Amino acid sequence: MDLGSFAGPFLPEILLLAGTLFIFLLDVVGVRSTERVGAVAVAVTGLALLFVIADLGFAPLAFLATIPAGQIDAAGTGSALYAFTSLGLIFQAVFLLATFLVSLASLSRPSQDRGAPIFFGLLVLATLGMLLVAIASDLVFLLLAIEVTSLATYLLVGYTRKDPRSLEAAMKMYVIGALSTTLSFFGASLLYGAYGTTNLAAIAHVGGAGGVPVLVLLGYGFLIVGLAFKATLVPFHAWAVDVYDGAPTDVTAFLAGGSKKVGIFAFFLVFLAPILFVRTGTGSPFANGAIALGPILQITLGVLAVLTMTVGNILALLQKEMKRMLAYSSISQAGYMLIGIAVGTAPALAGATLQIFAHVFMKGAAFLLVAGVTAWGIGPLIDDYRGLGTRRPVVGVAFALMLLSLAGVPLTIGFVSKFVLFSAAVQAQGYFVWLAVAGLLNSALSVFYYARVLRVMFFEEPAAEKFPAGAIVGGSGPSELPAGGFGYGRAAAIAIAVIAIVAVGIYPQPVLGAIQAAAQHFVAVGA
Amino acid sequence: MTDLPLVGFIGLSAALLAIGLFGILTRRNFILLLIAIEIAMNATILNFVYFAAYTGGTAGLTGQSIAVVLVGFAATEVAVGLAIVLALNRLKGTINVAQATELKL
Amino acid sequence: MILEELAFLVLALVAIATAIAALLVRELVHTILWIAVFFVDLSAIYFLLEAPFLGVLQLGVYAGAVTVLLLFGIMVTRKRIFSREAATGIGAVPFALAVVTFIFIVSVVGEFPSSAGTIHAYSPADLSQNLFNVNGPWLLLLGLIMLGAVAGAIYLVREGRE
Amino acid sequence: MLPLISLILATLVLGTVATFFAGARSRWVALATSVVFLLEVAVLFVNYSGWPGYNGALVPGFSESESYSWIHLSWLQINYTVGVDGISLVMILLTAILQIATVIYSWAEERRPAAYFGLVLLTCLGSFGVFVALDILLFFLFWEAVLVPMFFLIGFWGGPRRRYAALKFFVYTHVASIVMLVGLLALVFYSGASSFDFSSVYAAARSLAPVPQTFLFLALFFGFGVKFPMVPFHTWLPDAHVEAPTGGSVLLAGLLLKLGGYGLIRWAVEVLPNGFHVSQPILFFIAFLSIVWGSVLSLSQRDLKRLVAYSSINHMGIVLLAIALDSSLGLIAAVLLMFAHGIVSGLLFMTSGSVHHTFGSRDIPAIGGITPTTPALSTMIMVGSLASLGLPALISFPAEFTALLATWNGLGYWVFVPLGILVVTAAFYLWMMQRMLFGPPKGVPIGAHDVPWYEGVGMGILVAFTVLFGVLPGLLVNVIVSSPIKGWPGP
Amino acid sequence: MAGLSGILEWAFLVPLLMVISFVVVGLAGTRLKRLEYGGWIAVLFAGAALVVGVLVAAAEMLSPGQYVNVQYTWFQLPPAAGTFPNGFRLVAGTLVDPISALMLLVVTVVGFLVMLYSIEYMHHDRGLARYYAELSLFLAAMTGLVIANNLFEFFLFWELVGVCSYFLIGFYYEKPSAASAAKEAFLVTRVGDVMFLLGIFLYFYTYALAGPGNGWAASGFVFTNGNQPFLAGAMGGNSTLLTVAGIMILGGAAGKSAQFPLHVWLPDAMEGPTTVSALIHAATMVAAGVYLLAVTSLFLGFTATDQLLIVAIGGFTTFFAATMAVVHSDIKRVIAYSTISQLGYMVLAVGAGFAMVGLFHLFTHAFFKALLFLAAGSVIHAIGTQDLFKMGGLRKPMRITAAAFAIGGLALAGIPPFAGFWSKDDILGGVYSQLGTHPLYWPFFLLAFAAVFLTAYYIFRAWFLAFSGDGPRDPTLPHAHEGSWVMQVPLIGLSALAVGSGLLIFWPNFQSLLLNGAGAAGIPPVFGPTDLALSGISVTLGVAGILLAWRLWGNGRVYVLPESSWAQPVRRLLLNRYYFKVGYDWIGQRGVYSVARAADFVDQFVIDGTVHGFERMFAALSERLRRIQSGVVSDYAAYVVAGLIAVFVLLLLVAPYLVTLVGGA
Repeated sequence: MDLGSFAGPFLPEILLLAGTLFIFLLDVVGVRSTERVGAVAVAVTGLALLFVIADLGFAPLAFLATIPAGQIDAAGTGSALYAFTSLGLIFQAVFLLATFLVSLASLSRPSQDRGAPIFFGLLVLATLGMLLVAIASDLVFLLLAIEVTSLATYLLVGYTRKDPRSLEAAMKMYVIGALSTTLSFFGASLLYGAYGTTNLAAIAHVGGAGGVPVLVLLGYGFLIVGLAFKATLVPFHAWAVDVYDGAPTDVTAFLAGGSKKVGIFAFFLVFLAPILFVRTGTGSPFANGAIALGPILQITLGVLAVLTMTVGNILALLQKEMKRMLAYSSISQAGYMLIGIAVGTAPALAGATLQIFAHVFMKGAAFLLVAGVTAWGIGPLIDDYRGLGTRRPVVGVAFALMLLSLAGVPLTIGFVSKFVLFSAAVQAQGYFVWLAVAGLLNSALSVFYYARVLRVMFFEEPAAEKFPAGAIVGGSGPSELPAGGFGYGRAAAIAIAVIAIVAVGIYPQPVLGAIQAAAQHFVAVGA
Repeated sequence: MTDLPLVGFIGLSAALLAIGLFGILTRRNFILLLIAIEIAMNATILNFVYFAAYTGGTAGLTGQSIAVVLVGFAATEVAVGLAIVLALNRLKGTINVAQATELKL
Repeated sequence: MILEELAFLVLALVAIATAIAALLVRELVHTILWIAVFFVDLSAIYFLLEAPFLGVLQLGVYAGAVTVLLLFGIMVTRKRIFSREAATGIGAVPFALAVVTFIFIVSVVGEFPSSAGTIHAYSPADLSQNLFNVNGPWLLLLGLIMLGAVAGAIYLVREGRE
Repeated sequence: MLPLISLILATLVLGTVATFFAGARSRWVALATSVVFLLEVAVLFVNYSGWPGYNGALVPGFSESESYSWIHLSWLQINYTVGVDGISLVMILLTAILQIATVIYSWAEERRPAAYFGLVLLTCLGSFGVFVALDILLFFLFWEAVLVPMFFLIGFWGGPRRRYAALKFFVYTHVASIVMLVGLLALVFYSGASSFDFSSVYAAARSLAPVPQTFLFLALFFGFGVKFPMVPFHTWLPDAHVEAPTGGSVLLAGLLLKLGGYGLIRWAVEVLPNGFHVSQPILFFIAFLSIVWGSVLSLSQRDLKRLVAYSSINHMGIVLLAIALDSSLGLIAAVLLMFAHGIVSGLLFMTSGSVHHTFGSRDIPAIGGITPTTPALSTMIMVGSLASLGLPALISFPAEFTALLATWNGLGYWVFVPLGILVVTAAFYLWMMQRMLFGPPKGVPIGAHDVPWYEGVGMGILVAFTVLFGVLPGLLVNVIVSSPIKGWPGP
Repeated sequence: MAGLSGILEWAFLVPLLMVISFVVVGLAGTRLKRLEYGGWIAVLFAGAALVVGVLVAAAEMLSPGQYVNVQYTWFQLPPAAGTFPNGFRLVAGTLVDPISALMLLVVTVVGFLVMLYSIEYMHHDRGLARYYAELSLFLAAMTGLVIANNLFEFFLFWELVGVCSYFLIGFYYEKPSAASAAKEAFLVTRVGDVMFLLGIFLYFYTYALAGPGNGWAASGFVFTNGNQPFLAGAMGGNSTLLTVAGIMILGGAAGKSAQFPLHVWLPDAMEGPTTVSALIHAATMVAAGVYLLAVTSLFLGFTATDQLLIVAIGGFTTFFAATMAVVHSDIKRVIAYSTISQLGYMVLAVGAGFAMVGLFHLFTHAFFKALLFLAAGSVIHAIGTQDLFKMGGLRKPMRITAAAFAIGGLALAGIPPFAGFWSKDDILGGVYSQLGTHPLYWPFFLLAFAAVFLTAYYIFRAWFLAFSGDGPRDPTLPHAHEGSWVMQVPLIGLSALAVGSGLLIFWPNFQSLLLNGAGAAGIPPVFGPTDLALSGISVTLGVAGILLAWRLWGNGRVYVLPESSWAQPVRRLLLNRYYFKVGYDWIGQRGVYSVARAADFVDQFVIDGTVHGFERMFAALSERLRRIQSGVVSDYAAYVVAGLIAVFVLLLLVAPYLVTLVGGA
């Protein structure tokens, strides 16, 4: 086996690993300026993104493809630890995109920040973990890959080590994260005990020989809880609000835009096989066959999804702080995404994936924008945003677009994703229609808190003392900077997000078609 | 080759997990929290080990491998936890988690 | 075999007792002592399960490294090593939650044969073969975890001098 | 063939965008857009395939249809499909008329005119889209597109309780559209339609069993019904109307309520005949309830706008009744009545706006004998009121006559309910006129003078159409009956 | 004279001319100060209309029995399944036949004279342009109604008539009483309109299915030149549905023609200018109701039950209204009650099956009632009051007026040879001949007969009070004087008609209008005195009434009913108009309005209250849920463990139960 053909498919991962090591090396040699270190991260993630897109079969980039076509969506052997699925590749692209945007925007962080190498290094390392999650086909591989991301993000959250809020957030995330990790490994151990393997595809099939129902259900129960931490499902979400609030806002953007999707995709990976196995009707994993595992899991996940979006929304209603409001909205969005696996059909997975894709641009970019605006001296409260829309129309409109997209207003990407998702739920018929109803009612509820921000931004007069003129970090006046003083990196990241929100919102076919095809393969392989 | 009933191990690991969870829920000292987490983690490792022992064959080896990896992982996790708590201690002068409540509601 | 069952019973009881003690004693240093005993006790159980490599690893990593690490943590965060923890109640709700969890897990017992089963032994060679070859990627991942942990932890703990 | 509908859509989109950015000149841009829109609608009328000599249509039964693929997945086929039939054409004409009248009436809007006119145009754009959309997603997009500008029109340019009213409006209509959306999605997926296009949904859904049809129909009916608005989900309407700026009220009553009626006809009644038949009693009940409730409540209102708002509930109740009858005559009546109500309630809301501008209040008991001061305004109020209570030679009369005749044919002596309510309707309008227009002058500020030219022209346009179609309703009926439903020959 | 019959197709010119007048005066009137704000233009157009109307009538008289139908399709439906399988069409057209020619004559003549009279009478009022425009539209609507060729079009103009009367009654809109009276008139007639509308529906529905064929719906429901009404041909003369339809039509007519119990609005309608009252009472508004009954009776037919009901309403109203006229002191009100009473006669006639006799009475009544009103108007114009008890001795300064009023009074009282005698006598004779139809005809016939006496009494009571005696009882009144020629010409013209129009019945050409108009339906009417005994009794009653009036009120006498008299309560009852208005007001204000207020309460507090309750619930829930975010990480961990247990419960207990409930995978 020559190294090229073995390592080739892992080119994006290797790139990121090299990037991480290079950045840590820069730290050692004392190169710590944000721009230089960040440039490495941007370059590495951007390049990796290109490779992933090429692997996805995007024709203009075909020459960059490194994974042999036969290896993608190949039927599982039942023993491999990793496998390339096109849905996984799409998720890799989503993760890389999130990191790319965050690192791009972080180029505009204060350049005297001595933690820049650590920040970017951990960022790239966490992304590497996420990429590995996306190709996992083994439970332990999956959980360990998640831990790569998790440990890196604990440290990212606390990396502004002079800020007690940041460290408190890191501590909270650590405690709940470690607890959840323990629980998920415990669940994995139970499943291992039941089936004697940890291969995800094999688990469901092996069990047909004579599994143990309660042990399996307990195992899946532990796994649900463990993964729910990452995906911020209610009631495992409480940490997320504090952490999103306390973490440096760019890290929050990464958490919301990137790392939480790891949890959702882990749900896809872990639960698709048991759900599909029963759904295809080839038999029950249980000896007595009286209870079908698939519907049980679907109901449980469905309840969690509804609970998550409802509680997230209700709590967001009364929030006075911008970041916490966005955090709660992020939680409720996780509920929508979970619908995908709760329904478990290819269309639903496609819808959820699109929702995740959209969320990078909506929520991730929103946090990036909040970070930029905070740097202008605008306070943490929603009321502090008074008059922003009229003072800085470009920023206001961009933020408004993100919020409208989050609310699911037509002609934005958020609408398309919700539309496809809920359509898929209805298409699945049966009690899944209620998931669509719950989702839609929740999106109606969510409109209130988004609309409140819009009202504050556009319809209320600014409070003068909250908006010091010329308080733009970086020393450049707004006349020189195209995006009103965010700095080029952040402005570019936000611009990309806004373009994506509108473009995909108006013509989603290219993105949606790719996702749908991937989801179909995913389901076909998983079954 | 020894023979032992499986149920005993299940009971032990369940008890250890419960103790660990109890500790996480009640202890306010961060070090104690770490210890509680480690107790729970050890329950998990124990699970892998005895399931491996009962499974046998390659599958059993897999279980032991997982246990080995997990031991390493748990130690790393403790180190990270300590790092965070030391930084927090430097700023706040306490490692009582009940006093780190700046972020709430 | 009665003897092994008896040994397991004792070891299990000791594990439970030391775990509880470690969490409940109010002297932090005592906690470390109890937890060290706990780790050693578990190591013994691994030996009982004919997993000597794991037993040794448990001794080295847990009873050795982790215990020291925790002790170090206490020393750094405490002005006096032998300070007592403020008394904290057991708390009815956490207790109930723990007990219910325990009951749920133990409820699987009915699905297992209560009779003794065969315990398989593996040679460290087989284990390492499995660990480094078949499941090598796990170790790679562990390496990545440690990479991030080391870099980040050092940065956090290091006194910043900006 | 010229893609006329897309052309109109493009005109409106460009006009709207240009208006938003035109600053002080926005009113001219808006006016130009409205004029072009009206002309294009005229061309559409001339071109309409319902007229003799037309052949060929992409979507069966619809004229001027266009279709382009939009989202194309194995399970989700969504197209940009548009087209018109007689019913939508009449509604489009209403849109064009109301748009130009509103723009002219609001000529002197001073608070952020660019945004105001832009939102007005956006509302009309959305309505136009709803009337031409022949794809479920497209329909829903436009449906929602109407909601947002109206929310802002109420919320920013509205009266003292505008926030409350805007929110209430939004909540009610949004919840309704959600139920509607679920219904529409279920319509596609339960019927197994091959795409979201009207024609394929129509073909697939009609053959569904009665039980699923009933559920689907009720979901859709709820969605459309709240817009109607049907009692008891109507309380958003008076508040929204009272707080909305005049232009907003005009569009709200003139167009938004019609969306509900149009949607019901196009997407529920036609597509789910079995479910419709099962649900008919419910529809009748709600229709009667709305008719009685709207009318009786009008009687107790002090605020002129509120009075007109409640009378809208009454009139839309008659529309619902006419639709529920499921007869040719009823359908014609419903469409005619929607058109008539659009024009007449628009006129009445304009007059109440002018009353407010001129006298600083709309409180009916507080104002009296305004006729000598403002003869033109009084005349408009009289024409509007008389048209609204069904005076012959004005537009509502043929519609109401047909509706009531159809009601008799369909329901027999139940027709006494709407008939009796006609008296009550007359009563509250007459009482309002007696107190406000007649008697000794009261509450007339010194220096009050008749309406400014732009308000007069705005109302005059509507009066002209009130009389024109009141005398020649056949112009509209001939178009309506060329629709491909109810066994009519169609185009 | 076949050449003249070409005019029949141009009958639509009459309403059209008046519409043009309406538009011209309405738009330009305010600028035409020198032409009485367009008054003269209106007179001109009314004159032109008169010419056309007279020509049409003449053509119809010269070639009797002509039916000329011209129509324009308003809108139509293609044939489709349902009630109208052969299609459905609503048309607007003109149907000139003997009765519409007769009515056209009445309306144009009276209309022209009133218009002319107004030039001086209204000279000092403001808003003349509006007045003439509305008057023009009023005439347009009435003439349009008269020549309408189907019930739908009939209803259209019917409503227009109503709304014009609304505006004209409320002409002095600054007077609250005028505004109120206008509203009352509209509302009360609206009740009738609604019934009329249902009647139309019933006829459309019935005859489209089972009538003279489905063609009726497709052809626009046009009145056909049949030899007998639809009813007789299609239904064998009876049908419950058609009975109801007839009752509905009666209701409509009762509203417009102010028949019991919808009579309340007419006396209050005196708030309008006297000229308007003349028009309303003589030729337009109230005549429409009777005309409707006649048309329905002739073309569609009433069932026997309907006829009995119509007779009852007509006969009772005749007497009922007359009693109220006896006590009132307002000269216009007295005449107004007499109108109601006389309309009762016409309704009675139609009910008994003599539609043409009823129309004949309408014809004569139009002239003498217009005369009475214009004469009364002349008085009011001269002295500025309507109170009979303030007047007196006006005979000397206003000879023409006094004579005109007397002629009108005699005609009203049915004294030969004045016009009223011939028509009223024919009605009584006709009804008498039909008494055998149903025993219940008797009481109403007797009531109608008794009313003859009352009529003579109250009209001459008014004449004596106003014109006899030495001078005004109220010395503050201005000195009376006769109006100019503009006012005198109409008085004289109408006086001539009041004398002569009854005699026209002996002119065969004129009689042909009435005979052919019947369409040979029902009982062939006989015109001219038939039963001399009956005529004798009625004339005797009339003379007795006049004598009683002279005895009590003649020569300036004023009869005061003793306070202790048994008749005092009756008098109070009559003065209060049997408390009908009070009752209706009570229903309107206390009844309907209270219900409306209650409904408003429900709307605001029950329906909206429920919504707000939900809102508050959500807010409270949000607030409570927020508290779980305590900031202590141990709590968060507790949520995780609790969630773990919840997931176990779901997975192990709830979900399996649900799955088995819905039947597994």
